[in-house]
Amino acid sequence: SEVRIAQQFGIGYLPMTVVKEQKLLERFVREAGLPEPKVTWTQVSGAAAMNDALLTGNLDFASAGVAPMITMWARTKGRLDVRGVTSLGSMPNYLNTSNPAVKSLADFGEKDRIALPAVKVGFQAVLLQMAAAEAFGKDNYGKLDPITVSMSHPDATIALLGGRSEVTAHFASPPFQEQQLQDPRVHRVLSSYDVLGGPHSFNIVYATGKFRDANPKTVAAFVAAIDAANDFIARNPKEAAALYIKAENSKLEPAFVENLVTDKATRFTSAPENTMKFAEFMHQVGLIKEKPASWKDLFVPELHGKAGS
Amino acid sequence: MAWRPEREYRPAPPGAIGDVSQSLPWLHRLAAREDFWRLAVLVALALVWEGYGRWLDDDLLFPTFSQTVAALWTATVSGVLPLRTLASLETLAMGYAGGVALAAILTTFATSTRIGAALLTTLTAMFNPLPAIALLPLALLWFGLGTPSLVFVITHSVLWAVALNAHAGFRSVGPTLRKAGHTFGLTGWRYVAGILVPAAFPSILSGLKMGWAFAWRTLIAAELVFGASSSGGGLGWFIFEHRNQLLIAEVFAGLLTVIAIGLVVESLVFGTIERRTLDRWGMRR
Amino acid sequence: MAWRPEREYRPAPPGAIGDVSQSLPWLHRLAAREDFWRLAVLVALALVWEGYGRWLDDDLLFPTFSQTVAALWTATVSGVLPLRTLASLETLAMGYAGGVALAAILTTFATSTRIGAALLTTLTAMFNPLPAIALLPLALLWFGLGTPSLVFVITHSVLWAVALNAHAGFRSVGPTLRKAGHTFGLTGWRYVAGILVPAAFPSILSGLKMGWAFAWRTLIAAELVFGASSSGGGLGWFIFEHRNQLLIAEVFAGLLTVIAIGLVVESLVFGTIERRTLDRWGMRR
Amino acid sequence: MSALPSSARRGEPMPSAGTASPLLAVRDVTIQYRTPDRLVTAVYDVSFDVLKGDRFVLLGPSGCGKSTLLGAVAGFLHPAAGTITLDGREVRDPGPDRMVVFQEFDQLLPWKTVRANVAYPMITSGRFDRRTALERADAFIAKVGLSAFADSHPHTLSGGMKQRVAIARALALEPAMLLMDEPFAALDALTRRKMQGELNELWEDTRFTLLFVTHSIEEAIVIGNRILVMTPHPGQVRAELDASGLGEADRGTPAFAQLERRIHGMLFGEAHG
Amino acid sequence: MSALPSSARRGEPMPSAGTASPLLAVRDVTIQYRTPDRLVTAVYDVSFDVLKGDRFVLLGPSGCGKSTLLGAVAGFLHPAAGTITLDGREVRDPGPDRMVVFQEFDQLLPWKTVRANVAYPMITSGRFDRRTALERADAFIAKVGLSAFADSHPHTLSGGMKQRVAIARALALEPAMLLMDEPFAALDALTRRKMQGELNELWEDTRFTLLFVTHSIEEAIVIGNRILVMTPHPGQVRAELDASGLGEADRGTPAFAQLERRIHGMLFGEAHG
Ligand SMILES: Nc1ncnc2c1ncn2[C@@H]1O[C@H](COP(=O)(O)OP(=O)(O)OP(=O)(O)O)[C@@H](O)[C@H]1O
Ligand SMILES: Nc1ncnc2c1ncn2[C@@H]1O[C@H](COP(=O)(O)OP(=O)(O)OP(=O)(O)O)[C@@H](O)[C@H]1O
Ligand SMILES: [Mg+2]
Ligand SMILES: [Mg+2]
Repeated sequence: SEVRIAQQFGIGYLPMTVVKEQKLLERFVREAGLPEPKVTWTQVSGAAAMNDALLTGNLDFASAGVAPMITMWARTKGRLDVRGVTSLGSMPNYLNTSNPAVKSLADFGEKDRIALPAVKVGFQAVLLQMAAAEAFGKDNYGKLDPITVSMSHPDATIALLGGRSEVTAHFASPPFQEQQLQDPRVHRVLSSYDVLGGPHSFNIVYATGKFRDANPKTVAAFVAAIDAANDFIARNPKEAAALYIKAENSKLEPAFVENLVTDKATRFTSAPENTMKFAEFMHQVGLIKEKPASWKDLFVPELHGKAGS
Repeated sequence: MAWRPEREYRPAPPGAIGDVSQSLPWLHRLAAREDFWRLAVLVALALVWEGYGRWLDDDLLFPTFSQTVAALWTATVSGVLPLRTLASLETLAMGYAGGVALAAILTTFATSTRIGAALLTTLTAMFNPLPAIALLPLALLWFGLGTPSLVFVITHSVLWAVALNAHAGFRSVGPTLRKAGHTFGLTGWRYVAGILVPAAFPSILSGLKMGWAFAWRTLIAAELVFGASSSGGGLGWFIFEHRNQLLIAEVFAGLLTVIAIGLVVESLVFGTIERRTLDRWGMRR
Repeated sequence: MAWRPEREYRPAPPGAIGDVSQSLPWLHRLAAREDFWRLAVLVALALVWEGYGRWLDDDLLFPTFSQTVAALWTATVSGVLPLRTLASLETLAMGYAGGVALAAILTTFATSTRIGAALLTTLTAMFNPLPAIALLPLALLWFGLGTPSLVFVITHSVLWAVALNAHAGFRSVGPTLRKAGHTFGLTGWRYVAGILVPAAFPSILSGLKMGWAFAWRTLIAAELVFGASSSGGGLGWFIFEHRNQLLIAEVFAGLLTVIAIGLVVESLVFGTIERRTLDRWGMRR
Repeated sequence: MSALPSSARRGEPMPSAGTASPLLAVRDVTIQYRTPDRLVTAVYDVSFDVLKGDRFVLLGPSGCGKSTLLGAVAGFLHPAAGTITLDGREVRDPGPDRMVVFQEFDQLLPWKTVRANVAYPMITSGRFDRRTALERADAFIAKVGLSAFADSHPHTLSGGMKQRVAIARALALEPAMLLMDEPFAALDALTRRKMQGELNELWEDTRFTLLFVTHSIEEAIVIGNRILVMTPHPGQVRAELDASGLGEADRGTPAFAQLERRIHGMLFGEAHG
Repeated sequence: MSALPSSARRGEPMPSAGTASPLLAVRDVTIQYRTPDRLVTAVYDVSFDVLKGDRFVLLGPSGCGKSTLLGAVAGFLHPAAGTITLDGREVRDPGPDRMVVFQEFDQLLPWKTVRANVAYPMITSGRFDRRTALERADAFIAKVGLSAFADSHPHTLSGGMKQRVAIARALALEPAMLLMDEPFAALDALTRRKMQGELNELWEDTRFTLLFVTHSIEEAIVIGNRILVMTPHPGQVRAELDASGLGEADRGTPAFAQLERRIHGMLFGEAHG
């Protein structure tokens, strides 16, 4: 049998990279008493393509940010029944700016431009709206939307660091946010952890109900593999960083990557954190029609034993 | 050879032959009309779409024609789609105009000098295969975020097709017509406008048609890549936004709008121009 | 009118006139060569690039030509770029072949029946402006993730340009040549291959050239959307990867590869074909 | 059509029957064009016979339907009424047994050399194998005096040379009939005369059967042995005349001038007979 | 070029000077073409004068440089040596004072009606205002007998009709000189004769100055009052002959035939004088 998995770019997918490089899924499937599967790994460049691939049956495990995964859950509920299989850990996303006058959200002016991968709908856009709701009141969650612009992380980083464009801020993700902060002209306005009051899951692996029902042991093995990978990362951050650099053919400094991995805000865990806050907010602003009763609605039973939220 | 008699005949008078030229019944005339067949093709395609959609039964992946039309209706009535379409058309018009203007300059240059011709063919071979994202850094640098950059990319996509076709058209203008123009005392711009442009019009028009198709393609793709600000945003953004929310019927409604506008422009704008010019001048290939 | 004398002359014998047809000096002959000017344009462009890049002095945004060439060299020597290029070229070739084959079928159909013509023009007007992402769900549904889907999207991008041009070319084949072909007893496929295709070759070739440019454009854009299996990935993925790592010189090296291949194909492949066919046959427009 | 035998021939049997059985028999043929919204009658109720070895000329004013009639014999068009039979078989489609030489210079395949142009229909028709075809091609190219240009492409030839190639191509195939639609009309006067002479020499040489369209009375007399005079649109037969005694050499003789005047009268409505 | 006065004219003063001062003076003109890698001499050391009201014919075999010479007079080409002056001013560029009628049918602007085609150069040259131009256009269209087609586009006209429009267009502008490069060569023989007659009638009517290129001896005699006979490539002057006494009506007369034979001899190398 074949298991088809897709991941995206970035340090946030490190657990999957470890699973891939160390062939952990193969091992746990074997240990569950099934014949060793052929695992096919694919890299996909965005959530939209990821979802299409999952919906057309070209993928078994898809991975994307929390927001797209919740959208997917809401839209397929009662039919394809997509659910999260595991979190890929919690990482903060920073809102960085090159405008020295900006110390908080309230300081953004007409002339500022905040870059996001996708205005209004993406993970960072939802984060920014949640932050705006906190800063300006529940109903003013959209206050900053008019000054947001869509841009991919690398493009936004170039724009911000180049200093020649109107982009003065960027709601980034690792490792771009750290790369930006190496430039003295750039400083952090807020971290997503501040917005959610603590760590929150960043990327989620998800699968359809049909696959889960047909392959319960594979799903369990996948969770176990991620757990084992997280364990490895926690114990051998240096090797994990080296593994990442090799797998991604990255030109980043090993020390820089290691710092990302060992950052105390970063937690590589399979347990979903603060996902319900996302779901509630997305429901509140109308991005999804239905609200999950609890985080357990969003995830497979295999995870329900963990300390999720 | 055996001898053969000569013969003379008294031909039937015109009246005796019946109508030398008779009207055909309406069914024949209908079948001879291009529009009729185009409409038939459109209807057939809609039916195939509906059928396949129903058979698939997966509105997350491929909504049916009727679902799409329903979504189109809702989005139109709510005013969102018209607004977005208008925004796109505005950008498109600017980029298209820019591309055509630049193409005019480049082609004039290419037509009048050797190095100009080399410049045009080389630039076209170089830049035509480049996707819009390749221009992103320069666009951002020169024009900043939003519409101006979009206009730049559309200009780029239109420019080469139009310039290439116009250049080919100019080159194919016969020496007789050229000389005739010169004899009239026309030189420089008056010569280009008075002789070359109308004489190369079939080629120019086909370049314009192709440029139009690219402009759309590029716009939709570029709106995703280039900082669409949330305040504005065109059709491309409409599509992307709904795609992100997995509202696929709306996505298809957006695409259907693109198609509909394409068909309208093709048959109304370009079709009318063709009828008014090429057909009347006997220059249709 | 006043009376004028008749006159007879004794013309100079051929030898007395000197060389009736003389060779020109090499500088003149060089200046008359297209390649010379193309090369000059290329060198000039490289210089402008280098100069602007140095003046900007921002290798994150716009690396200089020399930086790009250095990155190109490293990536080539390491074997990554050639591998990726090969992968892309393979996909491209398949998609291109598919597009051309489909175009051949569609055009044959359009040339032989009324409804076929309506089908071709309508489909072209509809699908030509559609960006590749619009086809993504269908491509995934029918062909799955990876190369087959890429091939499908490239096929789509090539198809319309080639079909449109070929159809226009077929329509422009004169009635005399058509009748001549029929007189030879040619019908069906032998007629198309023996008469129509060579007669419409200028148009077909320009369609093929345009299709080639689109295929590249689409491939680069589509590789980003469709992703890559861990083993492979083409030039588009190479560009995307390095962009993600903010290695902009490598990104430009990738784009330069695209341009270089475009130029090579344009001047070597298509140029040779043109010289061997159109020029020799006196059919160059 | 009311056949009215001229005074000279009154009381004779069916004239079209002749004595030999005809190679081409056109019987009561009416031809119509279907435009997008009209039906136009171009040729009305025309009958004639062409015997083997005839140089049969269709003569008439511009637009009278000569090309239409020739096109029907070639098989490009189908009569709305009447029948056209060649050697007893009804003509349905174009085919290499009725090679056509057109007025236009673009009837050669520009992508083939002169030799290949001449050989091509011999090969595609399957009548000759490749080698024989090329040999015959060379022979016929020599006959029209173009051996030096056998390897040239058509675009390097002058108009007259192109027409010669087209004639060589048609003759080389040994068609049952050679159809020519104003083949010399686009040539200048000097070349035209020369080509008329050459055609006659070729006929002396190979004795093909020819159906020749022209609107020049002089050309009709120089080339034809039978002349079918047609009325203006819609084309009907005005007369079928004998010109077998007159050729190039007779230009300017009283007999030539008389026939010329007689046909002129028929075409332009003066008294005849 | 060694000028060898023929026996009849021996010992006379500079023959090209004539008695009136020439409208067009071509002096020792040599013209070369520059191809990508060669320099080809097309016309060598040619001199002649055209007086006002002349119907001056350039006659010579194909490829001898007639069109090249006419092109130089029109201003499309520049002599490598020698001078061309019109009314004393050197010819540098094409201009509406030397209207050209070409052999090709595509010299009309297909995107303009017949009337607009005739009026266009009058307007662009700034010689007439719009209204006058249109009035003159109608008048000249009437002169060439095409009033019924004034609102048609060129593609609906036959070749002969197109040439008539081109002539009307050229004449309407009242050019100092009318240049015609084998304007009737692409027409069939009947139409060609008719057009020759019409051109002569127009000349009787308006007395323009004409420079006419042909390779038909007969046409040269019918049209011209002076005939410049040229040698084969590279083109030089063989003779400048007087044909002022001969016109259409003289076709077939002994004088006509004699001149025809004389020119024929010059062109095809038989003994002369
Ligand atoms: N394709 C067509 N569609 C409609 N009518 C046509 C078509 N071709 C010819 N006709 C009509 O048929 C008539 C005969 O045309 P045809 O070309 O046979 O004349 P022709 O005698 O060959 O003239 P010409 O000497 O000018 O070649 C014309 O009057 C024309 O109106
Ligand atoms: N564009 C050109 N490039 C090079 N050589 C040329 C060009 N045009 C003409 N020639 C040469 O100049 C010579 C004269 O050509 P030109 O066209 O003036 O002859 P012509 O007398 O008008 O012939 P025709 O009667 O066939 O029109 C020819 O022998 C030809 O080789
Ligand atoms: Mg005809
Ligand atoms: Mg000439």
